[in-house]
Amino acid sequence: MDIGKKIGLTYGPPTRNAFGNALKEVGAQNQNLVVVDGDVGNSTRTQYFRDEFPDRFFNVGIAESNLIGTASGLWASGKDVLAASFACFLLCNAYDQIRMSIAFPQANIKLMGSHSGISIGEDGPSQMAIEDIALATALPNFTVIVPADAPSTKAATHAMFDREGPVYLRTGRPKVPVLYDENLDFNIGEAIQVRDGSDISIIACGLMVAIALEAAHTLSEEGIDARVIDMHTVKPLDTDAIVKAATDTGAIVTAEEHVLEGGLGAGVAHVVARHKPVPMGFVGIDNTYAESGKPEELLAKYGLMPEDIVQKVRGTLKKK
Amino acid sequence: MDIGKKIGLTYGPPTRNAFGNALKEVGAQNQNLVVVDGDVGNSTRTQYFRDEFPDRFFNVGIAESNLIGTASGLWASGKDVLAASFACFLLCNAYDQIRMSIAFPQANIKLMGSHSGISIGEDGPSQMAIEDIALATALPNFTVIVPADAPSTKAATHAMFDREGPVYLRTGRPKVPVLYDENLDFNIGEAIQVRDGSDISIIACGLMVAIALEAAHTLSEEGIDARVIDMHTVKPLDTDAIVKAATDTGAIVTAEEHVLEGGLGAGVAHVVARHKPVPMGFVGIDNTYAESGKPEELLAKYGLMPEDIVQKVRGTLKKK
Amino acid sequence: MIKNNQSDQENIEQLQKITKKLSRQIIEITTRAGSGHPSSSLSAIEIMVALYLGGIMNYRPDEPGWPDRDRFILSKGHAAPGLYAVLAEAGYFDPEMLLTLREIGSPLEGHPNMRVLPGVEASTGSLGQGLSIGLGHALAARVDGRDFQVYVMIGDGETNQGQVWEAAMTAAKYRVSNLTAILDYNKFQQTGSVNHVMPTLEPLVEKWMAFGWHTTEINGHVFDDIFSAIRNAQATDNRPHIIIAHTLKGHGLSPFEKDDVNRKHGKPLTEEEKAQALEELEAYSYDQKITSFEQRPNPNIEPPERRQ
Amino acid sequence: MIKNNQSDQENIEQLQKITKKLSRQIIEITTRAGSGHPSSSLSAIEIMVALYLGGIMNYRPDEPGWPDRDRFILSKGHAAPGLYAVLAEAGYFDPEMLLTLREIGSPLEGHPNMRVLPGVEASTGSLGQGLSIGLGHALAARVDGRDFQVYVMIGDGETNQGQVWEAAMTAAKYRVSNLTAILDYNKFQQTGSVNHVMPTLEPLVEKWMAFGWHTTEINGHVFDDIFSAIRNAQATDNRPHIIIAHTLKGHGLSPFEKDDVNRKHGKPLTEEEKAQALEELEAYSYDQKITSFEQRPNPNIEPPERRQ
Ligand SMILES: Cc1ncc(C[n+]2csc(CCOP(=O)(O)OP(=O)(O)O)c2C)c(N)n1
Ligand SMILES: Cc1ncc(C[n+]2csc(CCOP(=O)(O)OP(=O)(O)O)c2C)c(N)n1
Ligand SMILES: [Mg+2]
Ligand SMILES: [Mg+2]
Repeated sequence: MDIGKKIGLTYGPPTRNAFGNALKEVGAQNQNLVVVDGDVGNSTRTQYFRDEFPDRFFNVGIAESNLIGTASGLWASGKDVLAASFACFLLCNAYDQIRMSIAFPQANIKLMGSHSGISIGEDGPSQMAIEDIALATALPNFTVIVPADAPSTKAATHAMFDREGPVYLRTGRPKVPVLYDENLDFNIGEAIQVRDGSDISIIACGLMVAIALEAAHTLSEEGIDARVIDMHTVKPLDTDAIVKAATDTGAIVTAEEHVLEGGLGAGVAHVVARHKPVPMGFVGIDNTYAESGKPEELLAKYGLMPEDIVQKVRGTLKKK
Repeated sequence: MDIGKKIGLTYGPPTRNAFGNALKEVGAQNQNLVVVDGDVGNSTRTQYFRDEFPDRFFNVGIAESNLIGTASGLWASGKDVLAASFACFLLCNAYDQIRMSIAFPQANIKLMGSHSGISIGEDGPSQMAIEDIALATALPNFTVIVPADAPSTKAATHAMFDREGPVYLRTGRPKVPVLYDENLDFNIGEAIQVRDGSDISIIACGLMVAIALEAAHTLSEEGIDARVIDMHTVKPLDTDAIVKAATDTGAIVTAEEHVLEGGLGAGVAHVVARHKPVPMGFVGIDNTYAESGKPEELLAKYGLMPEDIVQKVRGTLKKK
Repeated sequence: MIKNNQSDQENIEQLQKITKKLSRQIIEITTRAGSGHPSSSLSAIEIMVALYLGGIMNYRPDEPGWPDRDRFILSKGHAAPGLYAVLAEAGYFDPEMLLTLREIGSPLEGHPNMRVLPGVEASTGSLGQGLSIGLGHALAARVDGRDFQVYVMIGDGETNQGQVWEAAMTAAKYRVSNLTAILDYNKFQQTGSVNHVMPTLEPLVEKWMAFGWHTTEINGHVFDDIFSAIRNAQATDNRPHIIIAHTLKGHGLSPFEKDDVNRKHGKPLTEEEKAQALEELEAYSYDQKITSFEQRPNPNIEPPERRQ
Repeated sequence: MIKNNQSDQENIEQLQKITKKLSRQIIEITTRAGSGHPSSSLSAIEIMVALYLGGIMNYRPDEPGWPDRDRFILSKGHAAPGLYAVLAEAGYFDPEMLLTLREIGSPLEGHPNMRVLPGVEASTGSLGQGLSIGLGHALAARVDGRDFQVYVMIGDGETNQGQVWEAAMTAAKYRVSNLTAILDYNKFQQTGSVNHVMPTLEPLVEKWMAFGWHTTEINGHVFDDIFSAIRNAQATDNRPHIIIAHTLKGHGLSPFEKDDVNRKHGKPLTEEEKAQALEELEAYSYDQKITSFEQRPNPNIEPPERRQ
């Protein structure tokens, strides 16, 4: 991908790799941690943990329902638990199990879904999670984190294990631009303003933060001064940051690698409507599945590139 | 329940019964219709169809994933198909199957989920669907209908079979107030204004429409003139009705028997933020599971009674 | 390990008495609540009584989270009234509380909720999930070097769910010998008999054997059978064990018969039916050979086009 | 009904030639695309060739929706390159299109999409779903009084998924004799061999028999075996039939070997590896007895704590 290169961003490892490495660190610190895999550990990078701590690693086969149930039993008997798979299979194929045996009992289980969004590319729609944020945020008691780059994924991984209760961490397949340095200040529920601006705020998560930064750069050339906010925690949302953005800039555009329904945009609209109504625009996948293709081609075809944000910003500003 | 009685509403059959009867009618007209059950036909009322057309009825056992897969194969070989279960098991236990073999191929399959919401009462959270609207609306290509009473459920059942493509119909367990007469004018995607008003609009679906009507009555006694809109189609939303409500009344409260995330309120907030920002309030289940109890007790404890809407209206009006 | 071996005659008579008492409670409290699943509770009652009150399980009602306790998971969560009656009798809470079944604010919810009721090991009610949860507990024992036992009760209809077979295959992979499943083979699901809804549940023993489990088939209402099956289960090494317990949905009480081919499911008895059921229960003698072995479904029936 | 019986020697040699051609295509187009699952396609290639090009299936490439056509569902959707090569050879589309595999705008997506590519009977890629879909087709034939056949190809790893067993039990209930499953028993899943990941897949034949299916076990690379298994499947009445086909992941070509205990999965070959593979393929003789029967996983291995 070339996203962010023209504004000087360099590429780091995929967020799933950053997760995998951090998981290994957590595993070294916390002897009580066990990891459950649905036979995709080489893809989700839980394999890094397995290679170090095989006795605390369980591969229950290609069976996501069973993955969650097993995780729940391990937790109920006192273990700290991480369960992982592709985001689409984890959330979609085991949702009832997550509901009943993680969210409802408020189990201290961490879930990691890799291969989120359409930027996975060539494998196509069956392997793309484009509805997982809606599914995860609809679960009472859940925390949902969508980090933007490798350093913040590392920080998020450590932070989620410090937090009591169920957490869903969403990572991606491809290499992505680096936004933060290794010792960033990352707190669950606290958005990070990655660029200040006064005309409009772009609130994004995951890969879309880098894309929003590039959009903001283009906009600045037109004299539009856009604030960019990394809303890495999609649940609970940072209400203060949203209200401040609405107040300071009077207009908001959200951007996410997810369908428009039930995602970051819907959540932000909720907060805005309740506290500070301002015009909004939404960048996301509009009621369609994607297809196979190169990540960047897909992002372009399905309306998730910097230009799409730029256009949405222009349209939204007209309503200000 | 007593909801609506003081404003003169009488009680009709549960919406699942109205569905079951209408399904039988459709089955008599359309010899090509087959019904697939997950061993709960006596609860979902697909049994009415089974008793008349046993050759076109298949009970695949307590296996919701298999239910959806079987439905998809029947469709792909040319049958018109209805598949039903409890809303929570249908959406949560077979979501990946719905995604892959209904939504993605845009299959002409109709899904009916009964026992939605917390008004099912004593069976408790495991049998309550409180996230199914978020799940269904997040599916590209899906139409989602949440009818309010028996006559509109009958109309919705007929209407969904006239519509090409996947539809999710959400019904409930208890007897509910009757709002419409038998020959109401019901069109998918067209909201019904059940009460006019100029101070604020209450946009609701399902059982919450009757509850909103009672709230509007109470508000009228305080001199607040509330419009009530039955947004029976939650996807696609009736954008015109929402924008008109925002324009005419300058404030909106939504009400649904669902978590706040990804439901009717989130969808309406989306539309409002895009087209006509006004202050909004949201009545729904706030990041919690319910429990066992009598339907009305639960509605009260979890904030879904007329008083809750009244309060939310008062608060929202202050921001106007 | 079985705590102590109470299979002598005196103890068994005592357990039969307790069973009658708890059966009465199940019928009473569901009729009182106006909803619930008494018939599904009654088919499993002797088994739960044996586990909790017959000296099989190790547990501490005053320390429900005791790490070395044996675990019991009611995967067929709708049999909650039976579990509650047993937990009360075991000392987890005051039996008076049984009267609050399904009332708002009560921890005795329609289906077991582990967050509100001590003694409940898993929140169930969506069928198919308990065996995976039991596997998780069993693996935790291995990781932590503990030797507690895990018992999971599943329904016959529940085994329609694929997750049961996922868990079965994986438990055999991990050779968790501390995991015992008990299948309440009462021959009825929700909309009809297993013979109607899923006759191909048979051959049942062969299925579990092919999934790598040790199996024992018993009459689930006979304490001697239950005790020897549990002893069997714990004698076998390196494999999970399933006890297939032939039972009667509604315990053979006539008010639970619905029509020729069905039993009441998820319906409490009316006051009249209750009186009748309690009378039959009173007269009920364990010398009558209660069994439903002979009702074994026939997987070789004609294609069920006309049935369902 | 098999359209015509082409098991004579001349035809088989012809099919072997076609198989080599399509195998080359599979290797070429995945390497070209830079991603995809050649090894998973190659293990299943003779079976798909036999079905589509060996005269077993009835279909009309110019009328893909012909109601009486036989259906083939690739439940292990990641073997799409194999399916595409076969569909092109069968006349559904120009083989030139194979070069667009995984390109944006191409109907040859990474996993089969029934909406964009005629001939694809189900959109797959999430494992476990195809057998239920096949059951739906088979029931539709019954309702409509048609007599087409339904074939579903599933992976060995895929049978970890419970939905496979849900469908298996239900298909046996409905005694759909027009449903044939074919299990591509290539002994490898994603992260390792079946022997490592899920050794308790064995005993496999016993599992399917216990679920009410007729079974035939064959060498999935030998056309004679495939033809006689299909004949077998269609001769048996009143039951679904599964053909358990022992195969080699990557067809025994050395570049697909990863390490001692694993095969490449979901990785195309590099240009160098490709050259090597094509060379081996060229020299490959069907007289060599290709089989992996002897690799049958051992369910009785020690508890796999230290493995995974
Ligand atoms: C996933 C799921 N689907 C459907 C139901 C509805 N349901 C509740 S009990 C029941 C029948 C259970 O039959 P069985 O396992 O034989 O239990 P029994 O009552 O006979 O002991 C069904 C279908 C459910 N609870 N969970
Ligand atoms: C529900 C689901 N979980 C996980 C995956 C990821 N995945 C793709 S292929 C594969 C391995 C499949 O193994 P097997 O069925 O043996 O097929 P083979 O490639 O060996 O033919 C996995 C786990 C998936 N596609 N679907
Ligand atoms: Mg039963
Ligand atoms: Mg394989």
